[in-house]
Amino acid sequence: MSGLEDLYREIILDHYRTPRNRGELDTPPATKVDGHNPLCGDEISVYLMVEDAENGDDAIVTDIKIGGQGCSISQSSASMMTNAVIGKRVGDVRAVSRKFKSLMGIENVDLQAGDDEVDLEDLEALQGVVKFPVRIKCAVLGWNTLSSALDEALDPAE
Amino acid sequence: MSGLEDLYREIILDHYRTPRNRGELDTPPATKVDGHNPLCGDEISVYLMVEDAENGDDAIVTDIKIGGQGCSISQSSASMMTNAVIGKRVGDVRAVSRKFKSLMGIENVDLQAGDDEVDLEDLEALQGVVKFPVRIKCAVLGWNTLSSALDEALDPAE
Amino acid sequence: MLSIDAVRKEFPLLAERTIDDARVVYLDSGNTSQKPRRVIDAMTEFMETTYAPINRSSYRLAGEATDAYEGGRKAVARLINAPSADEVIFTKNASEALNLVAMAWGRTNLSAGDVVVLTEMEHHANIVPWQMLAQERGIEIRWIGLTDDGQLDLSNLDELLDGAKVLAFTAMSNVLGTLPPTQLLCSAAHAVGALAVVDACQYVPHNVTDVQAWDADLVAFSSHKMCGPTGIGMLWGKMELLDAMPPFLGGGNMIDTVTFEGFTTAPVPAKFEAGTPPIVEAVGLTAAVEFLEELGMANVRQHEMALTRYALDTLNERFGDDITIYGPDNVEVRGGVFSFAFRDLHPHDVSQVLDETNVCVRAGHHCAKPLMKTLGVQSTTRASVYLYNDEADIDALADGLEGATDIFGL
Amino acid sequence: MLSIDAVRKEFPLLAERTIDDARVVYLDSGNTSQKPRRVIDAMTEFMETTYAPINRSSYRLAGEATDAYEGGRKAVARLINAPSADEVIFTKNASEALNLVAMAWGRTNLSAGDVVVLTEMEHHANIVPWQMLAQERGIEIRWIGLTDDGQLDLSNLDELLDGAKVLAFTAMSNVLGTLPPTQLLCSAAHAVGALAVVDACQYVPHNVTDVQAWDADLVAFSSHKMCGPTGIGMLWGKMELLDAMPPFLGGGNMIDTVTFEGFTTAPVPAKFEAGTPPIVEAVGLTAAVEFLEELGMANVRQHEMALTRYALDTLNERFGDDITIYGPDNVEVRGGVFSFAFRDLHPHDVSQVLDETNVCVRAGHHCAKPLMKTLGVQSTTRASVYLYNDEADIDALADGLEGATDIFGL
Ligand SMILES: Cc1ncc(COP(=O)(O)O)c(C=O)c1O
Ligand SMILES: Cc1ncc(COP(=O)(O)O)c(C=O)c1O
Repeated sequence: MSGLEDLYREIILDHYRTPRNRGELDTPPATKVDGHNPLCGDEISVYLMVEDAENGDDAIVTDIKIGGQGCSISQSSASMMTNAVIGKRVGDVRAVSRKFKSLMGIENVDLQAGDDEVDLEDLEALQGVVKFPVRIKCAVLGWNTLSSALDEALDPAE
Repeated sequence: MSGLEDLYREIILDHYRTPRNRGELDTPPATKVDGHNPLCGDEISVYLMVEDAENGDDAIVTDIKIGGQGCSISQSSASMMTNAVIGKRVGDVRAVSRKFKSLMGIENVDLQAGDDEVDLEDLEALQGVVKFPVRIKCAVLGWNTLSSALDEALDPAE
Repeated sequence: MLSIDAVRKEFPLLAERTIDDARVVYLDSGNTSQKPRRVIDAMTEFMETTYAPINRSSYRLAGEATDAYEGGRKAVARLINAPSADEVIFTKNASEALNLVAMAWGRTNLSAGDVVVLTEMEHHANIVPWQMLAQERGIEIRWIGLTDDGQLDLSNLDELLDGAKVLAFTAMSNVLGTLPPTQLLCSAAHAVGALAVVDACQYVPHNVTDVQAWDADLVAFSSHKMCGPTGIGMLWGKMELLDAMPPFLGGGNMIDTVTFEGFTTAPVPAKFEAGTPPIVEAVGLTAAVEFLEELGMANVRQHEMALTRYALDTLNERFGDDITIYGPDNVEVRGGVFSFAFRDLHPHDVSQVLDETNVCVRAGHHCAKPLMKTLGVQSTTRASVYLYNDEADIDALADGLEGATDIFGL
Repeated sequence: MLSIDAVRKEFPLLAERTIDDARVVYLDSGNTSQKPRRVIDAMTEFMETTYAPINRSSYRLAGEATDAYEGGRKAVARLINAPSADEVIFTKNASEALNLVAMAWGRTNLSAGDVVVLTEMEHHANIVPWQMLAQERGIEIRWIGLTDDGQLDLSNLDELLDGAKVLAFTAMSNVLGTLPPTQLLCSAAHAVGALAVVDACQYVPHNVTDVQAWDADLVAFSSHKMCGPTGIGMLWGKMELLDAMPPFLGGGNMIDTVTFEGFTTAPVPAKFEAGTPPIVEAVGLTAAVEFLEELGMANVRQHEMALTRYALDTLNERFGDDITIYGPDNVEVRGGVFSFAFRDLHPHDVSQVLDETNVCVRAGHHCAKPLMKTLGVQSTTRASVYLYNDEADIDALADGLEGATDIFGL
């Protein structure tokens, strides 16, 4: 069962069984964006609090919560994502997002100078997903939803 | 060159070189219908005179003329057709048409009692065409146009 | 009855492919079917010896190719008991066939306020084209609901059909396996003057099909689900309807003539086949139909009924309350498609664990999201059988499920 | 340069098929091309070992199949120098691609009185979809005429383009062989704010293609004319355009979500790929692209230019006034497609006589009836060459013509 163990690392199952930062935030002040995976129907809600949004990349992600349902991969990826972004600069969050998507083998990720040094921490555990094209969409679901949430939080007029 | 000789029998080439009943008839009293082969663009005009049209199958084809351009098969088939129908009862013309189309391997021809005995005469020479699906359309072009002309001549109101 | 050992030997992927040194247990035929040797060989041989354009050129090779292509139409007509091969139109898949119906027939015959009746268990292919038409011209869509055991709830059929112009429904659900009463639905549609459109994608591959006995108007299905190649689907229709419909796609082959001013259309079926058609695919499809005819569709159905009974019993006995299988329990009214919920596990994870022992099933909404809503779930795990599956495959599925909780420890 | 002996060995039909104990002289590649061994083998092997649904199921076999299918998109993007593989949409043939443009882009962006400019040498596939749109919503179609030697007459281009919303033209005529100045036409279209749509069916198989250098907006072409399988065609388009276009066919795979109330669409390219796509065909197409890349498209073009020169010279020298070859004489601006009139013989009869020595050519209007009108003929005989043809094939054509009058004695 080597393939499976490679996919379902203990740390992933841990985040799946005990998801971090599950819940809701009041909107406003938080931003809420829903995402879903068209292939399987999984749904996720990202609640995002950004401080000093007008500072753009220098604004700070002060809180994030996750709602919705999904498989072990989408749920654990979202859970780890919350840990990886809370308290970070928006610019740094975007760098983590790029690095993670490129780990997932997503093409057309515009890696930028400095992205190399980003430490993915727990998220590295998800690299076994790359072998399963359909599951990659699960792993990045939370991240794509977070991207939209960031765009909306920084430019609410849009 | 056996296949080719089988297709281009001398009688066919003769009708091609010296087509019978080429020309036009005044309309009215004659009926004129144009036909064409969508595959190659060939065009044919059938001018048809029917006497006592109100008699239906018992009306008589008194004259027929052919206009338009085409290949040796469509031209010779139309030329032979004119010989085969002039002076005949409409009912008998339709029988020849059915018999000929079934010789050409056309499906969905509703052969009727008595069609078996129809003598195709010169038209038998066209049976080599059956081996060339695309040329079958050439061979029946004149006949399909004649069918429309008969329908129109017998029921001009339509 | 079918001898599955013999049948499976004809499918190279099932007989020879291994992953981790074990054979593939293919339980995803509701999605697409495997291809028997003779279908592969027919395509290969045709490309090696006979490939040429069809309907356009007059040399002998082109004649051979044209005959081979048209042979596909005749084979399909035979399989579904169509009155004439000319009523069989080749499309790229069943979805194109259903779009053709909604667009060519629908745009001509439907206008704002007109009613199209669908069922809650339709595949997206029989929903979205009608919703596109609804967007474009404001037709109304009504839905036939389901009973608790996943059959169509026909108690208010008269009401739903009242004033309807179209009834479009699946002859077998790709999620529940349910086999609705096709003949009854066609005649109910006709009773109110509505068109009866049948999505027979899941039906034709598994049953004896008789479009005349159904008295259906238009029937769509796909080659790739019935042992044939990808890249070719079919629309059968009553000639007088097809004749009266405007074309769908424009281009070569579908025209009678083209001038700078406009065009006129060729007779059916050419009218609906613009451009170079799936030539090699029609040849493979012919071989697939011949394969099915030799096995006998009645035998296929019988085999699958027995296997369906075995699957339902095995899964329910081994997992009891841990498994919920959707759809009817009576194998007379269902085919071999098993959608289920298993413990608290997400279908993606179930499918992933099953994959570890090479058991291939689909997890997701199966292109039937409205039905998921009706069932009150986001997705299901779905195993689906075909003529090459046997009880050992069902046992492999059950064994795989047995191991699933160990990993997640839920 | 290409070694034709070696190349031809890769094509089973050309190397091995005989009719009346003689090889086939295939001069109908403008219609459809023969398939090399490796394309046939790639399809066979895929069906034997890796066939599975794509994009839907999550087991490993389905992952392999999905990768193989998406590999086709990457190969095509490479071949035409597209910025992104996601801009390559798989259709059933080039005709569907052009219909998609006329319907999805056209219905959204064109209304009564809007002008679409075509050329008089378009294939029906790039005429009829626009005429359908003209019927539906009264757009105006204008035509770029031809010079005496069969090139586009661009003297009044500004006038024709004045107020135009679309310029849709072929990159190589399938009748005359003419290669219009694609880059110039795209920039002329853009100068007036019109969309530049290129029918590259005859271009991509025979030339180095660079859609970015052209600065085209949407480009359609077909697999079956470039050594690939039937059942698959391509539309490439600039992402921002594709993104803004509504879907064309509705169904599975092209949706983001579906509810009882309506649907939303998936991102490009899925948005335009409803239903089960041509999976096996994409695998064969990948092999075809790899084959072309190994030969080198510049070499293919060079070979065909030399062969075109040889053909024009041979036919003109041997038949003088008895033959009229349409299209330019300069091989810099034409490809290897030779439409001609021969003595007083009807093209069907010419083709039939040539078939006697296995020389395969097409006779007819070549799906370009308006062009026939411009040329003042009803039909032509057309010989067309590809990377597997050589001078001996041209000689066989000329020898066959030599015998033609004997039979008819005209
Ligand atoms: C110039 C041109 N455009 C379009 C087409 C249509 O391509 P397809 O038949 O693959 O749809 C063809 C080929 O027939 C062609 O030569
Ligand atoms: C019931 C049903 N309808 C329609 C379709 C669509 O068929 P295709 O993917 O061949 O277009 C499918 C299969 O996916 C199906 O199961």
